[in-house]
Parts: sequence; structure tokens; C-alpha cells
Amino acid sequence: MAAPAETTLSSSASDAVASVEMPRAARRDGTIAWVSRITFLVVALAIPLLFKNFVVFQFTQMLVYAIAILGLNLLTGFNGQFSLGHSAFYALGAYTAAIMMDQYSVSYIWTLPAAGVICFVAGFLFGLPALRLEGIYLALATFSLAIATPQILKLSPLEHWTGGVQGIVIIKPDPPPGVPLNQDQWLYYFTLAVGLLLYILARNLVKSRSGRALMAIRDNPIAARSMGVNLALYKSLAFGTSALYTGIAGALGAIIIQFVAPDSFTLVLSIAFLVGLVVGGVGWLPGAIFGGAFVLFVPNIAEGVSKGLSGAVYGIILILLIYLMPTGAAGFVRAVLSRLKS
Amino acid sequence: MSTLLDVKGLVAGYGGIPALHGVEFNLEEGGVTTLLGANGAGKTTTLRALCGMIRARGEATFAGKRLIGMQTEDIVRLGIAHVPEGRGTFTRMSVEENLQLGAMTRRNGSDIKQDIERVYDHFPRLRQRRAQQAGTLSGGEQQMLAIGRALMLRPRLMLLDEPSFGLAPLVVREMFHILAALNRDEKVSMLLVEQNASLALSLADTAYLLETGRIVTSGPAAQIREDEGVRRSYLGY
Amino acid sequence: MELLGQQILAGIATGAIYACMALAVVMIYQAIDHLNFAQGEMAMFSTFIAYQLMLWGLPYWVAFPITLIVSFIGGVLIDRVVFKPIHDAPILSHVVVFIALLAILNSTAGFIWDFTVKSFPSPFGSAPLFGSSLISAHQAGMIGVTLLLLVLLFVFFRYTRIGLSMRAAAANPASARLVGVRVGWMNALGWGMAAAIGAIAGILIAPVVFLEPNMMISILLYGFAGAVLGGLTSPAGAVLGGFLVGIVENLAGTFIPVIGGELKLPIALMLIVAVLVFKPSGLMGRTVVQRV
Amino acid sequence: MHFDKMSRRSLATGILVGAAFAASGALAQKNYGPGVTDTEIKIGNIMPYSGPASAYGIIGQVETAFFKMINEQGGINGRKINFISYDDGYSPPKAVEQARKLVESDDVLFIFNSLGTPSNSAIMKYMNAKKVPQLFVATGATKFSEDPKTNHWTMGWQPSYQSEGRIYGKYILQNHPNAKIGVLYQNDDFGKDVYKGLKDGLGDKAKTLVVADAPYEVTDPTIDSQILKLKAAGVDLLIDFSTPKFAAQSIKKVAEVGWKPLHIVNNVSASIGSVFKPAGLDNGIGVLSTGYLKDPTDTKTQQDPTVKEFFSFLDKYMPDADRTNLNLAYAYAVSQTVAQVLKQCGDELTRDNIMKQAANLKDFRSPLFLEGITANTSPTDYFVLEQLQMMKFNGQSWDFFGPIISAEAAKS
Repeated sequence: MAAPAETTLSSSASDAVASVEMPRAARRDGTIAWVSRITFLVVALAIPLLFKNFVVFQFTQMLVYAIAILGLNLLTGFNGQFSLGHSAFYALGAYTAAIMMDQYSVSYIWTLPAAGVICFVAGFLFGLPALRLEGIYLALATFSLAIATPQILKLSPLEHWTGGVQGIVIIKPDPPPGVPLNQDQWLYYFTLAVGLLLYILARNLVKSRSGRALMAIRDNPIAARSMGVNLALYKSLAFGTSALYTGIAGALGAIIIQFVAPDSFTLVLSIAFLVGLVVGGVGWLPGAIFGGAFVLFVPNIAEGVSKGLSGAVYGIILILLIYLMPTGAAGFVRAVLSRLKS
Repeated sequence: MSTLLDVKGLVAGYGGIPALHGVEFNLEEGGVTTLLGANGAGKTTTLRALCGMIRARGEATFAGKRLIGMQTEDIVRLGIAHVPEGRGTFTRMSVEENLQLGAMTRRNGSDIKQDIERVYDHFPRLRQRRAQQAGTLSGGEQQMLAIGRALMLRPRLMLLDEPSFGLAPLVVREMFHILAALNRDEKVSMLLVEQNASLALSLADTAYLLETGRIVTSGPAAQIREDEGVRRSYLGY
Repeated sequence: MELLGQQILAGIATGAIYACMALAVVMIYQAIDHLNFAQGEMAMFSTFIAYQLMLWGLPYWVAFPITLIVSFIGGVLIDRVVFKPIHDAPILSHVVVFIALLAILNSTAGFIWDFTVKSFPSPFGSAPLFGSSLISAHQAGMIGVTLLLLVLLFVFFRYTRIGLSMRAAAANPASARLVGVRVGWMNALGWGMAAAIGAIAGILIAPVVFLEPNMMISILLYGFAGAVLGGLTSPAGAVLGGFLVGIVENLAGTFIPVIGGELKLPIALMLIVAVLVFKPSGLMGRTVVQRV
Repeated sequence: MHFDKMSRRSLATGILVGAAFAASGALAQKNYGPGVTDTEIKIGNIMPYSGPASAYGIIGQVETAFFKMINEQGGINGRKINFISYDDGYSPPKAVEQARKLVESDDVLFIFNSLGTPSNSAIMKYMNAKKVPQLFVATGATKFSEDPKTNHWTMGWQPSYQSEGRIYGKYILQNHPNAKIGVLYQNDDFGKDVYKGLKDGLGDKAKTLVVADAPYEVTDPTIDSQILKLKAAGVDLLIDFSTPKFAAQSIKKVAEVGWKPLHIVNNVSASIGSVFKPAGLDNGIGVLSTGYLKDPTDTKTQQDPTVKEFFSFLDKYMPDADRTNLNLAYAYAVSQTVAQVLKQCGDELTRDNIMKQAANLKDFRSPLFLEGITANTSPTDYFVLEQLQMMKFNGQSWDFFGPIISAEAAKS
């Protein structure tokens, strides 16, 4: 699971593989960054025009997972807190959206801020007691949350809202009138827009004063405290913000799948987020998109190789990836960039 | 006196960025050699390279054996005990278990028991705390424990990385007394890395000055201590 | 009140399963300083090996030691083949590799032995113990074996040089190397021992819950919970924690009205978390006091 | 209620005769939906090959083998079946993705026997919006068959969980009117569905007769605590609405604690191979259940010439499969039913006609159905199988007893 939180990010990130900032290369870095951003945008915008609806739907799902992983990254990558419970926040967001749409006929657009706020509060409150727990103990606490979630969703007294074991079926939204897109294309662009907005906010957060405080807590909590950082507040805020992202992803997920049920939000989902986080690169925001792609597509590839042994194929692909890029796509991209520079 | 450790053209670094650019020095059997220099000069890196904790190139010969490329565990078995920066205490274990670990490469049980007693004779405070969790010791006690653990190897050479770091002046003085005694009575050779140059020069017989990964000057400790120029430009006192 | 006594006893019996698993969890934690997600699947796979050996006609007491040896070697191989090449990778990358191992073992077992449940023999028999219908001979035997293993592990870690080296290698690998401990082999040894203990756990658990590839997934959760509750540094704590989890869960399921039955595991987990908030290193774990 | 349904059915039959007439007229001309050519029909399927329900993955394997056999025998009306089966790991979002892949990328004619209530619930809306048949879903949840009007494109197959529960209720009222019933149920859609049926079947008496119930989660390692709780409540008739692993555990545990209640397990767990063998055959003696398929472990059945075909199929295509696993017979029988539908379709292989013919099964019998059990459907009645028979375990195989009971009869 993980040793104490400070080591979660591994000393090797700071020792051996440390990316040493070289001021002269900064401008070149900037150029590369802009080129890759623009390439990403062009490709992302073109996808619905190039592929069948089904594939567009898959890419939408990938973006949803990427947003969830982005949220987890804010917590784990930038604040050093470990969570196996993000399926709970994802579920909370999904059920918020589903219940609002199903019972109160609220437009899907308004379910996103609602899911975000509810999950932020839930995450913040969960973060308060979790403060006293680190590393493995935090893992167990979050893990309990993941286990409890499907069981709570099934609970008979809540059945009126949650639909109990049967779940809730919701109606897929149409594009706004006058937009010449089908449902899948529209939802793709909608998710992409939400995702980009959340990404930019996350980037600004990480570069802000608060972001530096979060990282200071990750790297050296005692020093951070002595610098006057309010540990309790910041760690809870990190939890809340992370839950907010994952909750919005959950709401989007519910909208595109058109269905929520307890079985959709088991521990397996939390583990998938964690795998996606590591594959993308802990502490590297763009890694989320790689993580999302892995979570969605690799199981399909594994199934294509062998139906009976799909789990084994998946495992082997995962191990090979870690061999090739021990620090995920982040390390790989950094290595490629440093080769480009020299 | 014969040469125990001979280092030539030592190059090492972290993550592809070299921190040592061909360091050369040697150490006489039974002697105390000190490496001096500012923060980041490469002192700790030199020690780490010598005991295989980081990858290095060049030559380092210890009693006729080439150290470069050897595993740390094997280097220890040659009789080189490294007292690392930060003391390397096994915090969750008792003081005595820490000492037993120091003798991990030795086989004879009764010898080990005697040696533990000998360490306690050197450091009586450790005897009082033998059953205590090592993480609860004070900084000075942990430093004593680290030296004691190194002695348990019955080393021919001790590598000492900043033994005075973070300790009260009184404790430091006591520590260096003990180190001098160990060198004198137990014939342990020492390679000492220190920021506190005057302290180091009082213990050492030979001194080398490192600057950004290179030896810039060297000589008998007494001579370096008297050299006004060196003192002013490198040692800052 | 009679029901209370019965449920406590049943909790101890079920708790023995968790305790057994918790012990294996602590074992690997001592050896590699991580929790191993694949621990349950390793135990499951070992149990299938025993099952296969018996299917080939070997008697129980021949299949049992062979399984332990094979599992030990398997554990060592996992460390040498899978983890040695990435020992510099960050901890989370290791966690992901544990997950990969879990997927591989689960899927391979399903492929070879399929997913239907299979009965597995017990060396103790399933007759009620001393005529009491509450605890069977097998469950009593399981408790006995767990306690015996506990004593053996305690002696091993506390009084043998190799046990000491293993603890050192896990706690502080860099320092351990500096005193000459062969850290790589200590890790491999730890993996081997954890795999062998896992095999014992699997072989003891399978007669109760039946053998199938998914049998350990939920038990591992309980094992983790027990180990963490008791204190990951303390084998005795882990065993105690395992028993406590079994008892608390049974009592919650029986005596908390309305939601107790549906939420017995979450309630048990919440209680554990509550305990940890006040006693962050577990009931019997040693607090690491570190001076700066 | 009873009368009402009867009249609907006869009315429907009238319509269907006309429809069948029309269909036979269409035989002459070819009319293909997606996934159909002169030589091939593409059929999709979604199964939990991995994940918590992977024990059911064997169903997909049997079906794959079944269509392989059909193809080697020349196909159906000269067309080979291209059976595409995907894994959803029992996760609803994955089921949606796989269903969309089958429909939009693989262009299957329809999806057949997709497994699990959560997965089927997740795709039902999509399938109906796309007008793609979701045929003979592998779950007994009532909601997939009860509303042909709204969910025209979705149809179940096996007797529904609720009607099974009702049959137990009726049986208890008739034979053990003073029983103290204890219910052990899986805390999910399946367990709750059968339980609801039981309560319906017991009617007003449900409140007084059911003295205790105990849910368990599929993640629970054991159900010991639940069994003890039910025993302590003075239960003398234990009903087990659980999946095979837990049914096996409860049969074994009940024997271990020396408890001797009348024990009923539901049909899902009536498998000798995956329940009674692991639980100990002797421990299961006297356990009651219901069935609609012949028991392949019964030596009498093995002599039945119509069943021999099934065994020779297994010998040739699945030699390693455990014959005592009830899922094999289930998968074989449901595959035969879909083959019948395809035969009835002739050359008009459109999605419309698939539903039309699936809703036009007239006294269809698989050789594996119990004597007296037939499959009948109409455009207003999507319940394919509605009859069950009580049975008792004799230590080796099942002894059927009593009449064939239909869900209709149990309702009244």
C-alpha cells in the first residue's frame, strides 16, 4: 500500500531522476509545452469528426476518468496523501447528478456544480479525521470508505432516493438546439470543455501560494508547519478539492453512461484510478490523460489478446509499463524532452 | 606505514550530473585523514562512492582490493565501516539490536558479546539505554550508537560523515576524544569528513581540501592548520 | 445473552481466518515495509497447488510440505524476477505492480481451475469440537496453528540474527547495507516466507470458505484491517486484530438494528478507523518516536 | 388477475397466428438487418469472464461452443453464427461500453443472453432506444420481461426470481403452514427479488411466518454469523436466497452446528457440482429447491436419448467441463432457444423479426427442459419460461415431486 506519506513520492524522484531546472532551456521548454498543448487541442477537437459514435463515447469516458485521476493527483501527487477511497467521491458525484436529473428534473449542466460542491464538503469533512492518519493508516481509512460506499448505496432506508440495488436510469441529454452535433459528439465536447477548465484551474492552483503550501506539506510537514502553514486546514482542503474533481467526473460519468448502480462504484474503481495515476505519473498533471487512456483501453486490449487470461495479460502489460517507465508517463516524457534538448 | 586506501580519478554524481571530477587522495594504515570543504564540495559524495552507495568511476584500492564496482555489502566485509550522514539509526529497534546489527558480518557469538560490552565501556550512556528504542535517543546518543555500531564490525577503516553535525559543543568535544582514543588504542584508520575544519584538523594527521568535486590542496594537518591563505579562502575561520 | 456468547465465539472462529491472513500481511510488511495487495491471491494460488497435488493422488501430509516449499520458491522468484528490476521505482509504482500480480494470479487460477467453488479437506475434520456445536474441530485447529505460527515468528524475528537482519533490511535498507546485510536477499527471503505463511493461511481457510479464485479478495481486506488495527509492526497485534475484527463484525451484524445486517463490514471498518484516530500505530504497534 | 391474463394470451395468440402467416409469406424474399449476410449472422454477448461473478463465465464458454457446433453442422438456414462475446467484469459502465461496441462497431444483429441484473439494467435503455434486441437476458429479474410495451426490445428467459419466490411461498402455505421461516438472502437485486416473491406468495401470512431474516454481502467471507442468528431466532424452515458459494457454505454450516431445519435453496444454487459437492453431498440430503431443467447428474436422465445429444456435445466441445455444473445445461438450453428463434426467422433476419419471432414461441421444448415444461411467448407476454417443479436432494441427484407449477398458478 504505502509507507508514510512523505515517502509516497519516493526519494528517487528527488535524488536520482530529479529534473534539474536549467534556466537556459526554460524557453525551449516553454515552446515544447505550447506545441504539445496545441497538438493535444487539435487532436482532441478533431476526434468526434474522425471516429464513430461508439469510439467518441469511449474517448468521452476516457476524459471522465482523466478528470477523476486529476483529482486524485491533486491529493496524492501534490499533497502526499494516499487514497483508495476515490470511488466513493466518484459515486457521490454520480448519484448527485442522477438523483437531481431523475427526481427533480434538473438540467444535467447544473448537476456538475452541485456534485462538485457536495463532494468538496464530503471530502473536506472526511479529511478532518483523516488528518491524524498517515500512510498505511490513511490507506485503510480511505479503503473503508470505498468498501462502505456500495453497501450504503444499497441501504434500504435510502432506497427512495438511490433506487437501492436497482440503481437509477437517467436520460441522455440532447445537444442544445441549433448545435449540429449528435448526443455523443455533444457530450464529448462538453466533457472536454469541463475537463480543460478543471485542468487549467488545477494548474493555477498548483502554481499558486496554496499549491506551494500543499507541496511543502508533502515534502516536509514539520518544516511546513514551522513556516506557518496551517496543516489541518490545507490537508482537509486538499481532500475537499480532490473530491470535488472526482465528484464532477462522477457526475459526468453518470450522464454519459445513463445509469448509476451500486455495482458501478466498487473498490475496483478506486484501484483503477490509482493505477491510472501511477501510469500517468504521480505529481504531473497532464499524466491524467495517459492514466485515463490506460484505465479505459488497456483492459480491452487485454481482452483482445486472450479472453480466458485477460486479467493476466492486463497484469503483464502493467508490469512491463512500470519496467519501461518506473515513474509513469511523466518520467518517460521528461526523458524524451531532455533528449530533445541535448 | 603503508597505504591502506588509494583513490585516483574518482568520478561520481547523481542522476547523470557529476559531483566529483577525478578526486585523488590516499590514507595511511592507522592514520586519520580528513576531507575538508564547503557544503556541496563533494565530501559526502566521496564517502558514498567509496562504499558503493552510488555508482562511480575511477580507481579506489583498499588493501590491494579494488572497491569500484563492488556491492556495499561486500565492501563492508573488507572491514570498512561507514558512519553515515544522519547516523543511519534503526529507530524501531533497541540500542542493543542496533549494535548486534553492526556485527552482522561476523560469525563468532561470544566475541560479539564481548565487543558489545567494549562499546558500552566506551559509551556508558548506551549501556544505560540498551533496551530502549533507538529512535528515542538524543542526537548525541544516536551518534555514539552509530560509531558503536561501526566498531562492532572490528573495522580497519572507518568512514565518518560529519560526526559533529547538530550536536552541542560539549558533546562534540567528548565525541572527538573518544574518536582519538579509538584511533590510538584500537588502531582504527579513519577517513573523516567535517565542516568544522579546526576540529577535524585537530584529530587528523593528513588533510585534503575539496572544492566543487576536485582536490585543490593537501598536506599534513598541522601544516594546513597553519596555512593562513588556505584557512581564509577555504575554511573560513 | 446466549446469542451474544454464540456470536462472540463465532466471531473468534471467523476471526481466526482473518488472524491467519493478518499474520501473513505483517510478515511481508516486516520484510519489505509495504502492504502487499497480491498477498491474498498468492495464498489462493498456493492452495490451488495443494489442491492439484492432491488431485494427482498425493496424500495431504505430502502435498502440504511440497506446497509450502513451492510457495516459498515462488515468493523468492516473484521478488527476484518482478521486483528486483524496479527496486528504485517509487512506492506507488510498487503498489501498482502488486495490483498487476493480483490480476495475473487471479486470472491464471481461473483459467486453470475455473471459477466454481471446490471443497478442500481439513486435517482436523469438521466434527464439532467437544460436542459443542459452536466451533468445529477445524476452526479450533486453525486457531491453534495461527497461535503456533505467531510464536515461531516471534522467536524468529526477535532472537535470530537472520530475523534481525530482515527487520533491518525492511526498516532502513541503506543503513542495513552499511552493516553488511544483503538487503536484496533479505527481501527475497521475506517474500518467500510470506508466500509460505500465506500458503498455510490459504490451506486453513479454504475448508471454511471453499476454494475458488476469488476466495481471498474479501478475506485480504479483513486481514489488512486486522493487521492495521493490531499494529503492523507486531505479529501478536495482527492476530489480536484479526480476532477483534471477526468479533466486532459479528456483533454489529447481529445486534445493531436496521442497518447492522446490511452494513456490518463498514461498521467494523469505521470502528477500526476510529480506534486508529486515537491510537495511530494500532493497538500493539510500537510508536516510532523520532527526534529531529 | 388470472382471468385477465388468460384472455390477453388468447387474444395474443390470435394476433400471432396472423403474424406467423405474414412471416411465412416473407420467407421467400430475403430481408437482412445489420450483421447478416447470406452466409453469416453476427450475435453479440456480454459475460463477466473476470471480476466477482466470473463463476458465470462458463455460460459464455458453453454458448461459444454451442455455436461452433451449430456452424460445423452447417449453421442455421445455411448461415454460420458469428458469436462475439465480450467481458464486462460485472461492471455496469463496462457493460454499456461493450454493448455499444457490439452494436455500433461490430454491427451485431442483436445481443443475446447478456448476464447480470446490473449490467442489463445499464444497457436496457440504450438497447431500446437503438431498437436492438436484448434477447433472453441471463437474469431472472422481473423487470426485463414484465413490460413488453415500454421495453419492446428486451426479453428474459428463465423463470423470474419473483415467481420462484412465490412458488416457495405457496408451497410453504400448503405444506408447512406453521413454519417459522428464516430467510438468508444476498443483499443485492437478486436476493431482494426472490425475497419479495416469497413475501408475495405468503401473502398476509408473511409477517407472522417469517420470524427472522439475515442479509449477507457477496464480499462476506463466511455466513456463519447469519446462520447462528437465524438458528437463535428459533427458525425451523430456512430459505436460502443465495449464490452457489454461499448456499454451499450454509448447507455445510447448518450440518456442522447440528441444526436440522427444513432447508430450501433457490434455483440459482441448485447446482450439484458447484453447491452440493463442495458442501458435502450427505449434508445436502433433504434440501428442497425448484427446477425447470433436467438434472444431468441423475443416472435416469443420462439414459434419456434426447439428453444424450447434450452429453455428446460436451464430450466433443467441452471435455474438461464439470458435468455437474448446472450452468452448462442452462447455457445449452438457452442457446437452443435462440437457435429456434433464428430458425423461425427464416431469411427475414431483421431486428424487428427477431423480436417478433422471439415473441412467437409456441410450446418450444429443449430436450433439457423437464417433462411438461414448455416455452411460450406472445407480443404481450415476454416471460419465456414460467414453470417450475419442486425437487428434493437425495444425496446424489434431485428427485422431482409434485406438479409442474406455473407462476400464474402461484400468483392466484
